[in-house]
Amino acid sequence: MNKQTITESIRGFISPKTLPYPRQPSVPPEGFRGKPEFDLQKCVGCGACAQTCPMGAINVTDGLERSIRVWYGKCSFCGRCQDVCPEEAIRLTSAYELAVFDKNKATADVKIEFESCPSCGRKFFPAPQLKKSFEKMEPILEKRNISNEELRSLDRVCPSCREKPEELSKRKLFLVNFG
Amino acid sequence: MTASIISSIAFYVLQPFFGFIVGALFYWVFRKIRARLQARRGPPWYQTFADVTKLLFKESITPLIADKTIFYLAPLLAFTGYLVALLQLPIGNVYPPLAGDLIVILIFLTLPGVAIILGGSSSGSPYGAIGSSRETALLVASEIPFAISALVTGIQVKSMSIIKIVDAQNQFGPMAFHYPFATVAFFMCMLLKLGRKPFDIPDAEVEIIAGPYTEYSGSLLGLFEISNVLRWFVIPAFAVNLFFAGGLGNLFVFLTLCLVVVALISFLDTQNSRYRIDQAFNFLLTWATLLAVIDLVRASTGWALW
Amino acid sequence: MLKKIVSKLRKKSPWVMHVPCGGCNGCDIEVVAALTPLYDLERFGTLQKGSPRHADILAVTGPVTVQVKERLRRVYALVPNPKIVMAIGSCAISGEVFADGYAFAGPLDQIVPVDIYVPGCPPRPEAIIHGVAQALARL
Amino acid sequence: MPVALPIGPYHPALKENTYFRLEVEGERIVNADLKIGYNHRGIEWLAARRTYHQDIFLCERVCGICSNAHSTCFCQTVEDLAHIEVPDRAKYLRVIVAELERLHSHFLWFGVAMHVIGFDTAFMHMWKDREIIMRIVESITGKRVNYGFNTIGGTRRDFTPNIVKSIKDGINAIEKAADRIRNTVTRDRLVKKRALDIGYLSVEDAKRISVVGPTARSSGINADIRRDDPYAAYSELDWNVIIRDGGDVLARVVVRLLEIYESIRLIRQALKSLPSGPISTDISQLEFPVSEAYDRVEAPRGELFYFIKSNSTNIPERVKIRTPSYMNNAALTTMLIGNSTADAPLIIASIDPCYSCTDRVAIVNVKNGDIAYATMEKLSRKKAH
Repeated sequence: MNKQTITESIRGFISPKTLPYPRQPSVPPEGFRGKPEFDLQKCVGCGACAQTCPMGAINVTDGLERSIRVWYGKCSFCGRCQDVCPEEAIRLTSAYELAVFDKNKATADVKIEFESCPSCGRKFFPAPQLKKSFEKMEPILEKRNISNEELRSLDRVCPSCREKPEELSKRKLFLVNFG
Repeated sequence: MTASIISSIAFYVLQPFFGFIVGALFYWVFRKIRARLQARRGPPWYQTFADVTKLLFKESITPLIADKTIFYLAPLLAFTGYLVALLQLPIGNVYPPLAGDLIVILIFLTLPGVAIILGGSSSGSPYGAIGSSRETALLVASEIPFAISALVTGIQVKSMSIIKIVDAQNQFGPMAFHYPFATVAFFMCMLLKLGRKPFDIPDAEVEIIAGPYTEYSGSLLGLFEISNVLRWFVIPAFAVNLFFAGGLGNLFVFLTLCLVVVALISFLDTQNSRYRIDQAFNFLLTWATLLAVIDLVRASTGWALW
Repeated sequence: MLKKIVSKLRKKSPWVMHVPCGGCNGCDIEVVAALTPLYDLERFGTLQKGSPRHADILAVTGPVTVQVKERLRRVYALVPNPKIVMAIGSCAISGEVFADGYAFAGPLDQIVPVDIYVPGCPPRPEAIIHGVAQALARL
Repeated sequence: MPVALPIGPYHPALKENTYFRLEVEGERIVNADLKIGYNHRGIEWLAARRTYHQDIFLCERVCGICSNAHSTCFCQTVEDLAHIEVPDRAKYLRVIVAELERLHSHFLWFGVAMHVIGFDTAFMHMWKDREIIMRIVESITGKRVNYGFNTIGGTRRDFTPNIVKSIKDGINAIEKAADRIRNTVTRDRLVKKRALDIGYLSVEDAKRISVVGPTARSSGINADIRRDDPYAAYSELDWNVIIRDGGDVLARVVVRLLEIYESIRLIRQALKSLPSGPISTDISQLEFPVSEAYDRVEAPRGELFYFIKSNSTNIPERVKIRTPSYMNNAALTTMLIGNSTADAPLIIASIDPCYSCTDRVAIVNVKNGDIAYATMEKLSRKKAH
């Protein structure tokens, strides 16, 4: 027995320190790293998050469309994906009450449409990423007086169609113009 | 004649239920006070009932290496000990039909300790064995001051009947004023009898898991839990009867005094760390026994206030 | 009627045994923190028990390593029915960063049946309380 | 005839699984054996299969309590390896977070020690106070445990003025809490009775077994990496190394208690002289030479050692970790023999053991230099042959 514990016990007896948690939500501080979520509008489907994730919690699967899925049953909430995302499309929210009965449902995903090749119709590349790269190229192209349309028509062709002779000649012409 | 038979049957039927309900509430009071003194909120009032019900309806596993007869008998023995002691105790203005005898109560209060020793050693777990050996040591050390301090009251009124002891106190004032040393010694032993700190050595969680209870599960553990609940009524009630005049023959005062005793025990429980077994043994055999013996000498030589 | 009362009271008295299975200690500490004054799991009747025989809920943390796999099975068998297994932390759910390692024997639900998963690395004590509350609905 | 008493692998006194086999005569311990390996997860093997950036988060998960010390040590080793200069501000931020971590670890330890001797009220009060630190840490780094604060070349987050203020307020509250711990631990008769003269480790034994950290300092060994091999901004700050020569559990209690005050002093100084500027160097052009580097950090439990061998790719060829608990655990057998079984949990707790740190066993085949990482199962099978 000692005086310190007794005084503190009495203080605790009068006013317990327990948070009224389940009745009132307990808000984590600013900058808390909770459940990762995609911004469906911003995501371009580049897959940088999946590349860098130290835990391998983010999966990219290509089918008819690209689906990026973060399984937060495997996530460590480190925030590396948030750091590397070029579009700030993945964000760690402050949600932390993640208990689930089925672990496969502990996911957040985003579906990205593919660009289809104009000549063969094959879906080969996430459309928003292509669009974004065109946007980034635009100032450079403008400087050189090259129309964006021309590049766009070239890059929308899938890698296998680019091997075709007419496409090859088009690309060579473009590169000559580009300087 | 018939009226007295009916009333005594009613007493024997109702007293255990009363004891169980009040004991459950006292146990909850203890847990609540402990939580509050630790700056927490603590469990809701029905907690003990929930615990007991859950355990009684849970699967009970018997270890293969356990000595089955003793393993099953031990919880029953502990329960019987407290039950018989409970049926001997006057509660406020309710007196038992067969006058309670101090010696009988003391003997039956030893029974749960023996039951724990048997249960622990029969379970075949090393933790149970160590818990049992610790319980044995503590039983030996605590029975001496416990019995002496309780007997002081009996020697004073020259009768071993609990009712006579209570009545004498109604006349001359509570024993706690006349025999403070015996009261203190009795309180020390009460902490041990209730398995509270600093004497919760037989089932010290961090050292030997749950000690003698380690291998018990389900309804057998539930039976132990029921005897635990009963002891939270029996032992404070015993103390109030012996040293606080049995609540002056008033049920309400009696229960309030019991509550004060429970609160005091909760406070002592939270403010102490656990003794090592040898330290506890020495403490009980020297200090508690010394205090009890002082008042024993005072009582037997008539050198007291009344 | 009796069954109803029992199942109701059962939800009010979940005794937890914490089973560390080779995690990084983070979840273990947060499980203990959930018992301390700020979070106080005892409000819901929860007690931490050391013996699996007394437990209703097994709170398992950490990726299950090769070494503890058999021991975890044994502990699970010691728990009397009805019982609940909580997988606390991402490690217990999927192995997280250790999933590719040679010492990883999990994930937990391949060794013992799991009732509820609490993701987080580690989950906050609040999230553990939330998980316990959710799990009790299943008891 | 001694009787074997197992402690663990699952035991309430140990928050992790490990196995002690105590041979007891009555209540007296005559021999002690420690079996580790339950937490072996193959971290060093995994580390050689991930990029440096991914390894930061892997190393953090060696131990959840001293996670920041692990990531600091890893990042510093990589910085040595690739000759990266860390900005001054980042160095100070690292000191502050490291000391906050030491504070929370020591508070945690005090609570556990109290719990082990059965003083649950003190345990609850100390963990209640520990939450102050957890809140600060959470607002700085975004997580309560496994902060993910360090990165190669600096830190990932900066302190906003709000955070600086909350640390300053929090530190005052922590100092008061530390006073409370001091009063509780030093004035409680029962606590003293339990901690005095048990688990004795002499200076000679301490040197022979090479214990580190508070365990070494409480046996009279003057060693602290923060002073002996200064890293981050420790060389620019003024503090004392706490040394006691009692060698028993009480001395370890006192050393940790006084270290709390030194940590508070360090944080205050670091906050006062916090330089402005960037928090991390740009490492986008990072290239790794073929070389080796090692670094040491004083984790809350003692000296932490990292060795990295690189091979010009972005994946390390070998990462070797030696954790403080690995060294301290070896001293346990010496400490335990001759004491009572009732004291065993307290003695084990007194070195603040961390088995998640310890359990990384490797066998090196000297003939051909092959490194095989083994589980205990494999090891025991090998012995049987």
